[in-house]
Amino acid sequence: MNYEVKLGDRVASIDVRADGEGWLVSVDGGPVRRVTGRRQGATGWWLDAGDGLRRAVDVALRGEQAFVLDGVDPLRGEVVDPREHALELAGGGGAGRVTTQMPGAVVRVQVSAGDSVHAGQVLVVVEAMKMENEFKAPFAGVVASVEVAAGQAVESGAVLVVLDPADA
Amino acid sequence: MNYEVKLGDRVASIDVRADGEGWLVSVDGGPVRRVTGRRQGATGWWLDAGDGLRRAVDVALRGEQAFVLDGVDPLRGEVVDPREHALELAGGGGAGRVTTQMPGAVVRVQVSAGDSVHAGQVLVVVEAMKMENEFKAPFAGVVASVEVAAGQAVESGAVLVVLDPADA
Amino acid sequence: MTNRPLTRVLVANRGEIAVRVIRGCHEEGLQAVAVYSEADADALHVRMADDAVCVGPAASASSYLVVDRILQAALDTGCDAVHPGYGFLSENAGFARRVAEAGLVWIGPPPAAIDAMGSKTEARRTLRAAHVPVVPGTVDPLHDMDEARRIAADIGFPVMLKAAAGGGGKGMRRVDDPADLEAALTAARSEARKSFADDAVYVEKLVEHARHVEIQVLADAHGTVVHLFERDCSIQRRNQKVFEETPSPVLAPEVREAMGQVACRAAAAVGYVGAGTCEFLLASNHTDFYFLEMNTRLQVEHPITEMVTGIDLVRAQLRVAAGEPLWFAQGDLTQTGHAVECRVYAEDPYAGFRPSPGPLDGYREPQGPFVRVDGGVYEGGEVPIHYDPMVAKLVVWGTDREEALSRAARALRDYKVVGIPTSIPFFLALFDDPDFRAGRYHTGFLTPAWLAAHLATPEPGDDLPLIAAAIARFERDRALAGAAPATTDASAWKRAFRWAQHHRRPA
Amino acid sequence: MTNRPLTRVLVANRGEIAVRVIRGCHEEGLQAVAVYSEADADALHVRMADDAVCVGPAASASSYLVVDRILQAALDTGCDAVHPGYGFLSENAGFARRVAEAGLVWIGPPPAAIDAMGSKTEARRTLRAAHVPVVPGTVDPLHDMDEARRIAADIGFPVMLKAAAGGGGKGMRRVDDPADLEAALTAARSEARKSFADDAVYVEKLVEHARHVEIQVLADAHGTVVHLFERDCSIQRRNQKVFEETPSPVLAPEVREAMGQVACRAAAAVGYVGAGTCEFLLASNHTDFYFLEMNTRLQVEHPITEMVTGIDLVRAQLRVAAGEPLWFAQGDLTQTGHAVECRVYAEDPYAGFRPSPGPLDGYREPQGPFVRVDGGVYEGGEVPIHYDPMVAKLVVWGTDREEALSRAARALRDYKVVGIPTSIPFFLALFDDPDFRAGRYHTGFLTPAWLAAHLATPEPGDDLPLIAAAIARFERDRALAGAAPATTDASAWKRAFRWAQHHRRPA
Repeated sequence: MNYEVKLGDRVASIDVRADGEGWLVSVDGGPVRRVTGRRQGATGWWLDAGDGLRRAVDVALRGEQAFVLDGVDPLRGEVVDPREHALELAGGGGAGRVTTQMPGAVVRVQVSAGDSVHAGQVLVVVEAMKMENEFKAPFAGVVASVEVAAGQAVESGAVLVVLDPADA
Repeated sequence: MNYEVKLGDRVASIDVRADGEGWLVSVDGGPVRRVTGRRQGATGWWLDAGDGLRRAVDVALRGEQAFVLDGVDPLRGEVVDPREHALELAGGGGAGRVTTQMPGAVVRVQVSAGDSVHAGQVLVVVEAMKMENEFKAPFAGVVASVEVAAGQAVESGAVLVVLDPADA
Repeated sequence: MTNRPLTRVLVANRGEIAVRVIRGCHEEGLQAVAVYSEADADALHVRMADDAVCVGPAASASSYLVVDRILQAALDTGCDAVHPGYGFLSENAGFARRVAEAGLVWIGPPPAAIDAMGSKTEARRTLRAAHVPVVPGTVDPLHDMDEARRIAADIGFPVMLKAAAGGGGKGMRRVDDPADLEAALTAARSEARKSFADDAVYVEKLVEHARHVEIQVLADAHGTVVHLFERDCSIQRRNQKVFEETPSPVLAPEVREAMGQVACRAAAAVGYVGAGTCEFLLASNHTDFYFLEMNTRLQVEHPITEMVTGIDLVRAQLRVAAGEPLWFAQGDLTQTGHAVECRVYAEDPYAGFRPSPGPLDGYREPQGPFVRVDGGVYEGGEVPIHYDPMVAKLVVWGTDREEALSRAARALRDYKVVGIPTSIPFFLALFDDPDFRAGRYHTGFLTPAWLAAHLATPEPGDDLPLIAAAIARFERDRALAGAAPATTDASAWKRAFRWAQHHRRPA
Repeated sequence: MTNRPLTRVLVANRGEIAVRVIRGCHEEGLQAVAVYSEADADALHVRMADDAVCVGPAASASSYLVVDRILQAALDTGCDAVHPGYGFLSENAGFARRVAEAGLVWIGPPPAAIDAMGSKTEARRTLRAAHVPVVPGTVDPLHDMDEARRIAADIGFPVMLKAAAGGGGKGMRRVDDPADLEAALTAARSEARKSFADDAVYVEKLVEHARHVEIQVLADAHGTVVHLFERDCSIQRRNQKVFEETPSPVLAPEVREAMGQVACRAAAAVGYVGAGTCEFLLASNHTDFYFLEMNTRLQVEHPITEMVTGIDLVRAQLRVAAGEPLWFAQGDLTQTGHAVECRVYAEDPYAGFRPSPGPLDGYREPQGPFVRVDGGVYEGGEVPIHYDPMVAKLVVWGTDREEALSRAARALRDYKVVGIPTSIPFFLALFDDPDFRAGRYHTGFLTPAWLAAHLATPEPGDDLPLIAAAIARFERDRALAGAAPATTDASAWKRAFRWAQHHRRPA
């Protein structure tokens, strides 16, 4: 299986195959390395990728989202199966979706479908834990759809607004 | 579903049906009571069976074996689906199997197939954590088969000896 | 006051403080009953209590703040006392009165003492009369410019003009120079009128580079008032305490002694009973201090006082509420070693401390010598969105400050919270700051610039985290596809295992 | 001895003590490398270390006890010191010498001191010369009946005859009456010859209803020896300590002082450096005491000493091993409050304490004020079959014994171990015994009769546990049949959730 893994600013294409009790792993088309290790408890892994590259890390996955705790560092990103992703793009979704990072309640919606917006323009304000969080346009474009209304409760990962890039 | 539940010396036939987010439960053919609650963490349950019968307990199941922690009391026993049990008996197994409670190493086997044994007679000795544990015949009978040999490592739940009751 | 032994306590709170109070009750041999909102049905305090009652939907205003429901829960479950924790109804004198009227014991100060400390103006008057130093300035609004000039000159510049009806920074003006006073007063009045429909403004001395130092007091119903020394709570982010320690790195013994006596006087002046905290501003000369307010309940950061005095403040509250006299005098109390508290919040330190509630896929608290975690969560549970995003308080003791900090750093590294970012990395950055390490800080220490300079979003140091994420995904895909994964519940279930019985009954 | 700063320590042990040592290393700013057997690949000490090396299969004799492999692991991972923990190689002078020969620092006493205390006869001689009281009797085997009569009369009946080559109770005879001495000596000799092919027998005073009280000592390489007071370890089951406390409920200050001085003398007599423990028998008059042996390593029950003195013994070991002088003198040390330790074992108290290793399906350690758990496991892990069945040590401090015990009882009730029975209920039964509560106990306190009378197998108090078991099974059956259960990993995976990014990159 091939996965596109993104953690922090680092992006890699990682190939994983089962190999007895371990795995054969290749990062960005590099040499295949044998990784041994095991799952420990709910989120723990102890992995040995050879050449002294071995230690305990914790991994939580939720959908395509990944949270890796390496020591005290929370590394966040995603693990994508490009085959699924290709299907999704073919379906037309995905490009400019602005999504929440946490559950909350929509306080204000500041744009409507069809509006032109500039990069950084506030689209929607969501309150969570007594704090207002502004969700801004990641790029200039046109609002394709608004998926929420003021007063509505939203789950983590909910799509708030879909944007079409200005230059698309 | 109907289950035969045994915890400590208590045995009950319990009927469970799903009911929305809860369950309808009848104990030993008694009145059907609505139970609400939820699983919490790996083994936790918080259950409210009405009439003030509500609290947190922890349940671990392994096969038919059950471990319930109620406060500090470890309650041990089993939850049996009688349908499975009927099948198993029809297959001829199960009756007089003497099994381990913990992983260990067989130190001595003191009987052979065909031996007559009296209730309480030591059949096999298993060492675990530097302690020898004697496994005794639960009733008088004849050894149908010996499933282990001295020196062998055994898993928890392993069958050591199968006994046919004397009066069978 | 007569003795009134308690048997069963309603804990009118949630989260770590509810858990803390339940523990105290159990140690005193009392039963504890939890209340919970629908959002907290799976919370740890519910699991730990002897009984638990749902008091409404997620919103606090519809559950934890509904006096009638809390009281009803106490009566329905046969409680004879109510412990309010902190926050929620803990400083609500009306609630305290309702508890008493229902025939229950209120584990807190007399309602009159809550009222006396709750009104800023009344408290200032009472405490001045008791010779408690308050920030120099006017108690009543300024009449005119002449009065403003006279008083400002008297207390010395810089001064702060404040809207009497104010809050949230509106109607406030800092004045450094007498020449600017008139313009500032006009502006403050105008802003106050616009914001609060009331242009009353008063003037106070501006205490610059102050530290926030507070004194824990404990009083019984028999007239004894003692203090349990100070806590330095100057490490704040946006006026919220995030780290506390005791002793304060800068308090001289004679200042500590004076501050403790003042706190006891303040408590006595309002007939205080129970545990309470007097907050002070400590000027940058580390000698002058001014009373700010008294918190008439248990404080979030009470554990560090427990660690250096050995006194369990919750058990003390329970005994005092039952009418027992304090079992120690001021002279019996000592401050031994050094204790620190790190408030571990579900907040992302790499994203402006944005709240990060959510599920705790993995969770393991640090342990070992002199490490204590007052938490309200467990592995597989979650930090709900609706409340204060606190995960737990990490409390660490050492023989001295250096030992406490090196131990706390170890404990922070031992602390595994998997699934949501927390403020844990922030504390490690704080501990690395030489000024902090030397105890040189004040309430303005944690500026946005400091945070930006000390918290760089972590990046993978090598390929292992990426490989781990890919392997975890690979194993999940395999498991969902029906292949046998290395370890899952299902495979464990299938493994034959028996630990209960020596042998099966003959069929 | 010159200073030799350490940077990276190999921890040559497993379980809770390996975790404890790793924590101490991290607090001192040192890295820690774990070793593990194949059976311990998932152990907590492996997860917590900075690096970990597998040293062989499950059997200790093929892994944790193989000197060459442990040394190789230390050298391969760039360690400059070895900490042996307790048990395994910790009192193996040969190993200590090999460590030093390999150019590594041995975190323990000089090998000669281990040897001197390891030989019972040599230790008795050395310590008598140092005026350390040992149990009255002969050092050398008895020559004949006349000598036996003379010495027995001298030390007073009852006496104990013991095989010089003995152990395990073989060749031991209690003699209450001089008239029985001859027959007993003949029988003991005969049994000793049969068991050990050596009929040498010696005679010792029988100290009846004795308590086991031990003194913690700490010595640096610069000649300073201090003691850190006593631990009372008299609550034993089959000669194994299960509960310890400090201070001892019966030790008068002058006896404590005398015992402490004797322990320091014993340590000095063998040139001791590091942490060690002198074990004593305390006679039933609570005044006479006799040296038993010195354990030349960290003791299992060291945490209770840490709780009352504030001294971190592991950090002290690390500093002493690096050549640093002790940073306190005898006069600086105080015993504050009371601490107890409950050894929580994977043993079934309702089945004769049969070992009950196995998986920890659910596991939550107690927390809160003055509660400490030194453990080596985690939820989802297991207690392996191959080693000591210890789950963790529960250590609790209180201002006095009563507070420590009430707090420990609370912590025991908070402690959730789900999947295997543990000794937790035993301690609650112990705490309920009025004699124990009054501190009236000796090493023979926990008789089989006591255990039988105080530990009745628990039965369900109502239907809820049975209903819970049935519902858990029902939900498992539903999940395996493919229906959506309320909470599983799989459903959590399917829930869309994102916390990482503010927005997705445009495709």
